[in-house]
Amino acid sequence: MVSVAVKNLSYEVNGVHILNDISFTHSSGLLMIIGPNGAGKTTLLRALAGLVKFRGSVELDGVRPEEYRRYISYVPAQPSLDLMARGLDVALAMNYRPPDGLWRERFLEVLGRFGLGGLANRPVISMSSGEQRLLLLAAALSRDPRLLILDEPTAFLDVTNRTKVIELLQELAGDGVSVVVATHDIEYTAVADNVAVLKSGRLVSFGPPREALSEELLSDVYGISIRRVDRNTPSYMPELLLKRFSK
Amino acid sequence: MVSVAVKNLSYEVNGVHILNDISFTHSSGLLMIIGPNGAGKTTLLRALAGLVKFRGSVELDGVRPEEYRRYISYVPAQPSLDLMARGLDVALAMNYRPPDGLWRERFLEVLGRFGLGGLANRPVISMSSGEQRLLLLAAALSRDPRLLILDEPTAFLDVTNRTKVIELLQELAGDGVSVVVATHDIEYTAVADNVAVLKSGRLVSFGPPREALSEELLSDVYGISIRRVDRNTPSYMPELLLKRFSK
Amino acid sequence: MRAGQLRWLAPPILLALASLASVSIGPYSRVGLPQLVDLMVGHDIPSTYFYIIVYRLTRTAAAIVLGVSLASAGASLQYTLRNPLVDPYLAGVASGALLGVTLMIYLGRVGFLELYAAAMAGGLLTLALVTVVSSLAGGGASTFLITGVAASYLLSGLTMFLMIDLGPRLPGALYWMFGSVAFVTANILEKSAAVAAASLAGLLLLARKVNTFMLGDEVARSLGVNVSLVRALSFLLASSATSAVVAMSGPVGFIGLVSPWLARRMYGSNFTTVLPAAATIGATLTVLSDIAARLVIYPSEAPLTAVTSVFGAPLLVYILLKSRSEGSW
Amino acid sequence: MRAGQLRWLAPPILLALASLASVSIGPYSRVGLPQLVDLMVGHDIPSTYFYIIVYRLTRTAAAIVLGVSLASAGASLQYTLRNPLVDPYLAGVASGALLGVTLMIYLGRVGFLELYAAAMAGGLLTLALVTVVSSLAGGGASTFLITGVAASYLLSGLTMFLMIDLGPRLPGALYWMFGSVAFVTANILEKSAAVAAASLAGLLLLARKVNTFMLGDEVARSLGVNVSLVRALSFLLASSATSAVVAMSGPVGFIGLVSPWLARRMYGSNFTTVLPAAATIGATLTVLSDIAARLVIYPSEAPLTAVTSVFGAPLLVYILLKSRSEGSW
Amino acid sequence: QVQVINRKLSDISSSVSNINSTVMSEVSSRLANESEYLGELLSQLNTSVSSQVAKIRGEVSGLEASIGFPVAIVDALNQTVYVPSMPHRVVTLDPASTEIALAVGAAGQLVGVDNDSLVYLPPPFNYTINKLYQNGSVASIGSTWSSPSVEAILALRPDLVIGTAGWGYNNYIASVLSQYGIPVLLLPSSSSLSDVYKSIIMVGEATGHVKDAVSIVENDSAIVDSLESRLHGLPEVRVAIILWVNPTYVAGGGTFQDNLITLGGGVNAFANSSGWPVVTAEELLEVNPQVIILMSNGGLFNESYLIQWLNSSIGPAYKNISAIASGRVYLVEGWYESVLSEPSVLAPYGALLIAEILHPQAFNISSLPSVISPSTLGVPGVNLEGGPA
Ligand SMILES: Nc1ncnc2c1ncn2[C@@H]1O[C@H](COP(=O)(O)OP(=O)(O)OP(=O)(O)O)[C@@H](O)[C@H]1O
Ligand SMILES: Nc1ncnc2c1ncn2[C@@H]1O[C@H](COP(=O)(O)OP(=O)(O)OP(=O)(O)O)[C@@H](O)[C@H]1O
Ligand SMILES: [Mg+2]
Ligand SMILES: [Mg+2]
Repeated sequence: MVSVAVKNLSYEVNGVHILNDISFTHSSGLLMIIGPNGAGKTTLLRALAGLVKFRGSVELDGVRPEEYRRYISYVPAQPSLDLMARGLDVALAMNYRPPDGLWRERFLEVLGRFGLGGLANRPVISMSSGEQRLLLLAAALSRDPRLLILDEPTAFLDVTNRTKVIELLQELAGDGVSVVVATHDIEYTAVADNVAVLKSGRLVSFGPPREALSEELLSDVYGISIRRVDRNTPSYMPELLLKRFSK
Repeated sequence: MVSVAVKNLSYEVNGVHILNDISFTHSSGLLMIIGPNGAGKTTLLRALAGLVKFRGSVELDGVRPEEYRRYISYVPAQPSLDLMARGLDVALAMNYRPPDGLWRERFLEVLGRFGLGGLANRPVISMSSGEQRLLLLAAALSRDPRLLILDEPTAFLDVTNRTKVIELLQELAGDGVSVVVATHDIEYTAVADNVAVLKSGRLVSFGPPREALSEELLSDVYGISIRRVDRNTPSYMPELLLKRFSK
Repeated sequence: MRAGQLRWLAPPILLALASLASVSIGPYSRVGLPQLVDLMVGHDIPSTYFYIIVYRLTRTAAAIVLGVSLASAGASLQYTLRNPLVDPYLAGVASGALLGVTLMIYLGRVGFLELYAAAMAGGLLTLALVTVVSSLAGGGASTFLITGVAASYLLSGLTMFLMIDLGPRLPGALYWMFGSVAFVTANILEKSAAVAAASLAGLLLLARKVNTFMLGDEVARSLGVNVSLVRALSFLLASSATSAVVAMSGPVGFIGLVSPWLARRMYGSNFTTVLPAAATIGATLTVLSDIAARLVIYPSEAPLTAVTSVFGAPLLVYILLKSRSEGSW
Repeated sequence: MRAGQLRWLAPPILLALASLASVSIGPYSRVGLPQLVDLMVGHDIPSTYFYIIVYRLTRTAAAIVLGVSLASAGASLQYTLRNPLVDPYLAGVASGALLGVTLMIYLGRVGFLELYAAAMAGGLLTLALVTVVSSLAGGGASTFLITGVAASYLLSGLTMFLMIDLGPRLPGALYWMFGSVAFVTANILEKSAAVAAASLAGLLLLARKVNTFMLGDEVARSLGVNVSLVRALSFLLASSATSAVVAMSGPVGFIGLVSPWLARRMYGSNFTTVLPAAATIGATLTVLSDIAARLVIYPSEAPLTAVTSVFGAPLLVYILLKSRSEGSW
Repeated sequence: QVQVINRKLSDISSSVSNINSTVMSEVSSRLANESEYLGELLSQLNTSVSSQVAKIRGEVSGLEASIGFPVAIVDALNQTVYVPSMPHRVVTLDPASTEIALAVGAAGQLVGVDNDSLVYLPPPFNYTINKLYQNGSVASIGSTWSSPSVEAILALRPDLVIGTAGWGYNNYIASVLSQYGIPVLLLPSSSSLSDVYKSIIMVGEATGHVKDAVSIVENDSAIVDSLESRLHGLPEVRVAIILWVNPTYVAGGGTFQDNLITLGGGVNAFANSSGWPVVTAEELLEVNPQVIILMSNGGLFNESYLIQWLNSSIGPAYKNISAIASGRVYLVEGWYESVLSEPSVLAPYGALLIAEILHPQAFNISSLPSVISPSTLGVPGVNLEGGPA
């Protein structure tokens, strides 16, 4: 169980403030970061993965991200893979310092869950958008990380695969892996252990979804009225869209 | 109003059948193509944009795509932009054969709708994933196309911007632009004039959403049970997820 | 706004000043700026002075044609092949031209026009060969890269074999290899300028299409740009402009590689802007280098590539260091 | 399975055969395989025969060291800088070494060890300079590219100035430029091999880290790979291996560029596989080229670069055309 | 005493070999076709004489060796080259070394020369070396413009290798050969006559022909001395030597040609530059030489080519160049080219040649031909057919 403790995190580039004095502690399980485009989600993930120089502190299991990288798997939203590399090449590259000899089995197992075992021997360039994402997810998991950082893991995925990914992340969280995910699929926040809501580089809410989220907060953060779709399921949808649907 | 007429379209690469004997006619408005990852959505869009050599025929307003390119804007799911280019550079490049001098105004107007006027003078590399998508959308629209082909235009977008994009597409469709979109956001199909459902390279359903879609069909196509979330709104959600939410 | 205008005016003004200097400075010390002014205001000057001015004008014009051609060719190839390491000689035209020249010297045929024709023929044949093979092999960007590199090596390999056999005649070929505009005659300049101008006009016509390459092949094609054709055409035009100036002055280095970098650094990514900007920068650098070539080891004419490199490289590094924080390379 | 094993066994077997041929074949036809066998089984052979065999062995070993070093350096740089046009001389070590050699010749200090030391020093100083400037300028991949190119041009420009002053002494510098393993002495081979081996060992140790570059800088860094450091180290190690062999045999071209391409084509993207594969292919190509270099214009020695280029380029184009349909370039 | 014996022995040696080569070959050519029997007899006689000659030669060189060897010579790289005994298998690496070796009388010891020596040597050395090559006693080791084959040299089992330091791959070859215990003598690469003299003496010492070497140097310096007195008091003429046109290479200061110009009573128009600068037509107009000496490069160039080039650059302004205005452009052809470009044994004749061109009146030449070649202009002391007497 890796705890993620962020204290007074700020980040700016060329005088533009991207992240502003962010503090929270996520002690275990699945953390979902939501917020509008440009809110700073990706930047926050990169800070957690030790990829940017920031002010303030981040501690993963008590140490700085740089020292914890051995145990982190990070998948960016738009990775720039070598398009000629085959699936197994990508997984091997991810396991450049293999903790054990089982990475290949784990990789193939995850691919298998999505019915994509065939990707192992195909070059990235021949894969569909969704297949590329799942390949990278499988490669990231093959490292057997303690902390998994995923930027928009459900983008490009169909509903089935999205669901399977959410399932997988919950399983991992259950197995003691800490998972931090940035996403725009606010309806999935229901399954998170913690939710962090960013707006213009500030943390406006943090905590378990039932406490941290509300129609008011979301409407405020996203700038349009957002309603729970159905009182039985804690899913949210913009009112505008709801109206359109019922026209 | 550009009609899109596809007849017996098939496509294969290295002996793998990617598209199989697809026929449909979309006479105007917004067409949404849905289907699982790897179903062939992107391939179909590329065929419509005249980017692949296929068997069968595609007619846009009666002519082959190659002859219609002048009027098409196509935005792929994962474009490979020059990361040093600034927003306006990208728009100018898109308007390499400008129909009129108004492309810049149109470009800035669309950016403005998303509150992103500042992107015009920033290099692509400094933009967030969502901002990059919207930049490209604005650039594509600045061409004033008659046919707009978008691969997963809502990926990486927050709910607000997704809604705005859907709104925008509906508006365009209303203004006589034909819009063909591949998407995984099945809940938005409700606003489409036509829906095409692909599974393993075959067209399994086509028509206005209320006719072409059903819980049974979607459950069959995606391989998991999918239910309408709320009888008042025609939104769909996997049952598995629904269960998880209500646990 | 003032600074903005300056940014646009600076290159042409610099080029004009450099050209003026180039016509005023030379080993024949009795002809300088005063004599030039005399000539321009219509005063009588000795005919010898007049001819010297004409000679320097020819040489300056050659430097401009050279700089414009190499920089434009370099910019076009860097854009269409999306690789900043590409220089105008990618297609192997320099190696082809050198092979032509070496062969002629080897055969003992050293007429100016013979050498020129051999260089031109060598360059153009190479170019044609590379284009055909690349197209047969699919016509992708990396195919052009690989075939061009292979051709360059093959032809310079063959040239080496000939050079070995040249014996004491080697220096004649060698200096040609280093490049110079000191020996360009009006006759040859005309021919090269015509070919280069036609090629550059073609590149200019293609500029808006080439500009779409920054969107990626896929998007560019969707816009109706025939990406393979434009790539092949740019390759042909850029290389034929290069061929024309190589035949005239030998393969002068650095200009074609670095001018597009500088232009991009100053004017952004737009190819329609970068192309003329690179051309102007290239011409200015070449004219200045040629002035230096006359002076730096006077009375000997320094090889132009030596000068462009020795003066250009520190400039490049300076700009690189300056732009460090901006992270835009 | 058989075909799979063959794919792995072919390169080392080919290298072994090529090396055997290299020791058995030479212009002195009285020494061939039978004499080699005689020597190995302990029979007496004339001392001249023995010398010839020792000479050929030295030269074969030099070719192997050269091929392995250039191919490994090329592969490492192409991977870490993610640019297939990069060759082992990117850092300008060849230009630096050539400047060293030319300077010594210019100063009239032409002792063999002096020249070797000057070449080595020139290469290593250049390398150090480029690394320092690149690091100051941020250490990105393109910074290394640009600084290296700038240094190459600067140093070859300076060399040209010296060269045109060399006159009849020019061939000494010039043919050093063309490269050869014909003049490698055991003494120098030892030194170069030691430096190259140490550098290559370093590259081998880095191989798994370099392999992560295919995931993009961002992901590689997240894995705990210090991307800038690994890039700078690879650059240093690859260039110092190159320096070592350049000082020994001059800047032999083509091998370092093309061996990684062939290795990738045959063995996929994995750097941990491509590195040794490229090394073996590079060594084989070099040994074969060297055999040709002795024979092709006997009794003269052909420049090795001429041979690698003339024989290698068609091979490259052939492979390119063959792989056309597979679209994997 | 030793010297006297030595001189006697070499007298015998040379007279015997004279009999052998001149008399016998003449007799045989006249008589051979008269009857087969006579021919056979003559060839028998020939062989017996040659074997006797060889025997005497062997004794002579044995004696010589016992007197002069071993020798230790400090070469151009300041390394001591040790020649243990009279070398009999000598290989030379470039034309200059071959010429010197032939001049000091080591022709009989040569077993290998570079290919360029077979092509570029002036007479009489070109006759000698080509005869040796044709009758198989000397092999080619390859061209210096590429590089000779080390294996070809090793295969000749040389006991001495001579080359010019810094020329082609010579230094590299030297270091490889020394690995196999073969002495390699590297001569200074000459930029003046004194370097040439030094080289001649070194080769003489290493091959056991010191006396001949000394007498060549004496003869050479005598020519230069007499030239000096003959030119005494004459005005210096400003001259440009053009080695190649378009690009136009001229001889600058500090070069071998510069040295010849000075000795020939002229001043180099490009003396203020070093090496072999490349100059433009504008430059030529500026320095305005009174005389232009143009190398034909084996027929590649001539005066009209030069004028064509000048005219295409600076137009009719070229007519103001003093040498052209006064018609003093001279084209050098034939083996005179190598005399003016190769720093070697014949260098003093190069100085003589230049003196004749610059100051014809001092040599009583009334009309100087515009093409300077062995057939149009003689040099005092030079046999036009076969080179220097
Ligand atoms: N160099 C820069 N100059 C100005 N703004 C910058 C620069 N770099 C990043 N930004 C801005 O920082 C903001 C945060 O970016 P980030 O990628 O973290 O957002 P995000 O929350 O991940 O957005 P998205 O949901 O679109 O992925 C964006 O608005 C981006 O435009
Ligand atoms: N060269 C190839 N060899 C084998 N299969 C290929 C090749 N190229 C494409 N495919 C397959 O074709 C299928 C269709 O791809 P396409 O990109 O059209 O899917 P998609 O519906 O857009 O998927 P996604 O929703 O993930 O974007 C994918 O399963 C892909 O793996
Ligand atoms: Mg993001
Ligand atoms: Mg797709």
